[in-house]
Amino acid sequence: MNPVATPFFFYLLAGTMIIGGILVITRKNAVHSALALITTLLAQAALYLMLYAPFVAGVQIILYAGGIMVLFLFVIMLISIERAAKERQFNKQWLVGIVAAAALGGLFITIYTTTTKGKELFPEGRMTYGESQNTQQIAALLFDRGAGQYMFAFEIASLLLLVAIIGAVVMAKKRI
Amino acid sequence: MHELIDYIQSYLDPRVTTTPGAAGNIFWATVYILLVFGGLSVAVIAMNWLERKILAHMQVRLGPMRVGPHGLLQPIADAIKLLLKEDIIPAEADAFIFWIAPFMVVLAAFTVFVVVPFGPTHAITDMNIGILFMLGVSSLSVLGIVMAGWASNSHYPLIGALRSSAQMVSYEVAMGLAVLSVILLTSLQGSGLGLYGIGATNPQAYGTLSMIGIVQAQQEQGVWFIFKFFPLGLVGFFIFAIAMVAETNRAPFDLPEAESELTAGFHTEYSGFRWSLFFLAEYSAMIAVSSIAVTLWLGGWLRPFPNALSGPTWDLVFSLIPGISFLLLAAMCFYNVARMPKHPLFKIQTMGLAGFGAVLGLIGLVMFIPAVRDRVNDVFWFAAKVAGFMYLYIWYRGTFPRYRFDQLMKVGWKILLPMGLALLILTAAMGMRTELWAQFQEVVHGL
Amino acid sequence: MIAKLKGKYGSGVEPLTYLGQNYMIVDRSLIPEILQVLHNEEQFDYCVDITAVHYPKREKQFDVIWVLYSFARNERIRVTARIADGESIPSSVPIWATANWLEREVFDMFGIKFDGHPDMKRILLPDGWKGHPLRKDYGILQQDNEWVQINLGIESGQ
Amino acid sequence: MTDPTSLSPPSLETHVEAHEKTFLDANELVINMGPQHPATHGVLRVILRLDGEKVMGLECVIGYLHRGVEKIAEHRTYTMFNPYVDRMDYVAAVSNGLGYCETVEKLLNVEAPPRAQYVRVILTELNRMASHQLWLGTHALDIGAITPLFYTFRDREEILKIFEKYCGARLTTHAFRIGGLQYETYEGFEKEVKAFIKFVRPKIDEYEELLTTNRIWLERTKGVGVISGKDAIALGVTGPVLRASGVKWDIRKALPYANYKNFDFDIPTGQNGDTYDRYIVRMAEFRQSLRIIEQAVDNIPEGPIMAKVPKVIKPPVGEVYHSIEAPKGELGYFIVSDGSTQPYRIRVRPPSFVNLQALDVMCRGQLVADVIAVIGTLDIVLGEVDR
Repeated sequence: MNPVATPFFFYLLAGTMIIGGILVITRKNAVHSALALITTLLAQAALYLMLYAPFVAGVQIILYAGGIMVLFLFVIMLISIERAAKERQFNKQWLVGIVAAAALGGLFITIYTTTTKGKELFPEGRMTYGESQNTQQIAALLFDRGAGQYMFAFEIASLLLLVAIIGAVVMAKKRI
Repeated sequence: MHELIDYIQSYLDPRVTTTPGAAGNIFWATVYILLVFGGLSVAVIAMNWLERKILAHMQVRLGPMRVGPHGLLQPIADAIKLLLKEDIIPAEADAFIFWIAPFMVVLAAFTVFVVVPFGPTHAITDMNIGILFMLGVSSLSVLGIVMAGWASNSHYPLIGALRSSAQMVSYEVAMGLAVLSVILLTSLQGSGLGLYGIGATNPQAYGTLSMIGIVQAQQEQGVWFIFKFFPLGLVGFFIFAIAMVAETNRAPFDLPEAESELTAGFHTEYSGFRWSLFFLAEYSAMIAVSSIAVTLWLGGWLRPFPNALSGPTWDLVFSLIPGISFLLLAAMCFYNVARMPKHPLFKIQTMGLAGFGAVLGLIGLVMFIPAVRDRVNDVFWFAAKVAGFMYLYIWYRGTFPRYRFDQLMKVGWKILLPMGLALLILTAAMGMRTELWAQFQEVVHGL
Repeated sequence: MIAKLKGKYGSGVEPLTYLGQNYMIVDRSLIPEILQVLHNEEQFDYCVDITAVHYPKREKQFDVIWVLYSFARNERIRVTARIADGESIPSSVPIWATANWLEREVFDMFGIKFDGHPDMKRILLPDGWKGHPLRKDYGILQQDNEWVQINLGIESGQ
Repeated sequence: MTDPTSLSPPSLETHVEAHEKTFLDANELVINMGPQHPATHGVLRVILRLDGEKVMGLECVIGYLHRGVEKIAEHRTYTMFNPYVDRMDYVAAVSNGLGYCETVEKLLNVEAPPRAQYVRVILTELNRMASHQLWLGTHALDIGAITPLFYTFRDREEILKIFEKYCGARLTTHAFRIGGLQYETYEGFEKEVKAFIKFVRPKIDEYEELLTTNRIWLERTKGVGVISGKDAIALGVTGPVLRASGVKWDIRKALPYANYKNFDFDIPTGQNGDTYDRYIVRMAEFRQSLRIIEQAVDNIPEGPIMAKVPKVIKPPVGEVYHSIEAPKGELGYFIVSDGSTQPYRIRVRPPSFVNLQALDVMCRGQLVADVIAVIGTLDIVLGEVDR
């Protein structure tokens, strides 16, 4: 299937993401911030689709937008918003924040422009993965007997999450 | 213009085997989008009438009888009433979120249908991640519900929304496990092949997430997945069938909208058009999850008894059933026309019913035309299976009391989740049983 | 039993019978003690009702009446105490939990205060209402017009 | 024994205080249920203090339906007040009338003739069934089962038809008069009552089929709203609620009135005092009522239906308390006569009002959904709570 108006959609989605991202940190109301974040995440999922990575896009929707953000909202709603909004929300660290962000951005640009290795990370031209085989390729990459390289790392990551869950339960509940 | 005609001709060619979206055929994709969403709206309206009638007959009453013959026009009257009603936004509500929430729910419920396969070529598109897409997008509707509950700025909607989100997130887990077991089954292409091609001659026999691929896998394996590895397929189906009722907030899991506790749950403060959007979303979500169940376990568009009653003769017989069933409906209409009271006041009603019967009969007759018959057959079987689920939904509602919240959570986490995990492991073991058996014998020999 | 109580408290207790129903008129000061004794020793464990009657012409205007029942003896008895207007009476909530609402209703309707009641306020009428409707000097058409005007926004409830 | 003060309902202020204290404490929430709420069976307002979904305490705010029945009584003659009592517990109007008429008869020291007594028993027991049917339908509806409501209403209709044929009214019947009955039974009364018994027996099995062994029903009702027999007595709870807690006490047996001592019937009891037991007790009461009606309708004696009561009722000076076993519990009337044609004071001891007091104890530590179930199982009628 030939893509339609790729640059237009790319700029649309990228713009949505950036506006959403800005809204996340500027809204006073936590629920509004969360919604802006959801918009950002969905736009990002769409970008993955444009990159011929439907599986990642699907996981992005199901995990981030559908799962994690629901839990976020769940927690936010339990707190009394009217009163929380009146509280001072921001620590006066925006100066440090800007400096850190600028430094990170500078680092990325420097690497991309000065070293040859940086350019290799972002190849020119369109990637040509078969869309219809994307999921299967990821599966092979993760689990295949011969070519699978990341199975151990994958399992370790899930174990890490399990530890985090148990830790959270232990910390939150005094008596189990 | 010329191109357009080409497009139409290209799709009418019986040799077409792919869905319009996957073929990149924008014209047909658009036509299908309109058809599917138009059909969906009609289905929701029909469900509204059917639910009221069926429930009424279960409860020794008649249901709507006034607007149109046997209340056939009642849903339309309801729709007009809802559209004309004042749209109230509470003063203390968060207006923007309150305004956008119902649209979000409807959007999520409708978008799901992009990948629903009504037939091998009757789908808007065939996605490589079909089932994942469906689960992901339908899980977005919970966001809309949470937003609606929070934005109303009132206690009942808030509690309703909290319950709803907790419930949906919990049941998604069990649902996902049941779905996973089916995806495992899809990799068993043909007989004698192991899971994911392990131990198979063709190591590339992967499973698939594509909705059409899942049905095709059932076709190839010659069995609906509900009967595969009996009773494992059945257990998976039951887990999904329970979880899907919870996902759609219907009785006996209708706690978020429990009338006697939370008045109307998350949509307590909504009225008029915006409320009707929630209604629309609820019913289309019911149809959506039912069609997932049909696709994954009940062979999607495949006709029943593909093995026992096979051969071209039986194919022909089964392809006649859609037309016959419409003719039966028409006959029922005419029977009731004959039973209508012979009173001048009922004249219009009688004529209306007769007209409705005539339309049904005409549709039935059109379905006997071979060209139509072949193309409609798939859609009919799919719709019939989904309709069975819809009837179950209504039946549940007429029979069961409501679960309490902690009991609901208990069912989700302590019963369905362990069952789903066990199912997944057992399905995998069954799929690789020759491999495992060989390894086991090796170990025994070694001893 | 009645004789025992009579012997113990003398003139403070006046046992009577009418139409086969036993009741006794008890001095106000003896009320907490007698109720306690009836509950603890005579097994009157079920307080059926607490109510009052208004006699405006009498010096002690109110009869406060406890209707008690004993499951063990299958017997009902009424205890009546006479009190003047404005006089309060000890609450029997510590003896029978059920007295809570019953006493509140008596307060609501007659304005009799019960000392030691955990939550002495009106129950059937709204909190700001003036007057106690079951007193004989409260007319049948009478109402707290001011309350009605402020809270309901209408001229009169009639 | 439990401290009675801890059993009695708490005050509103405790809830308000709790509400004020709980900023950012995600758990505590004070919500208001009613007075307009589908599950409060009328205009009952309940203020709930919740910890998540768990009920920490609640207070009932009542009086929205207060009509001052007791005040009205003081300005009506004994006969004129008779129809008013029907408006208290309007789903069991016949029981209310029976209690009132019996009390005034006691005050007059007369007794209704045997034929009147039999007809009274039949109608009262029919009314008990109608009341229980209404309870079952609404209770099941509260728990989420909508179908039983329509079944019970279908069958209750048959009872109301009998009432209508007998006295012309269906709900607020005013069926009895002081001293006996106003009307002779209509032609075919016995036959219709017998036909009704035959009709309703399988219907009761049908209700039970839907609910008694339904898993969800069991989970929703077992162990919910438990009240021990001791606490129930301390709180003055009567009727099926008391019996479900294992106290075998029914005024029809303990202090027989009308001619209940002539009939053979059992007092069904439960053991656990939970919502399920209350359901079972009431279902058993259906069958006991049918037994009583069966015995009564076979043995209606011939004879007068009105005792010798003067046209103008002027009881001698005195006071009397009399109570009957209404469908909801002990319904008592305390009447003070000053010798005139109007009662000096009538006090009604309403079972719903006293039973409702136990709501707080029964709901503490339960979930919100259980509050609904418990309100339903208490079987209150707000007309009677507020009078």
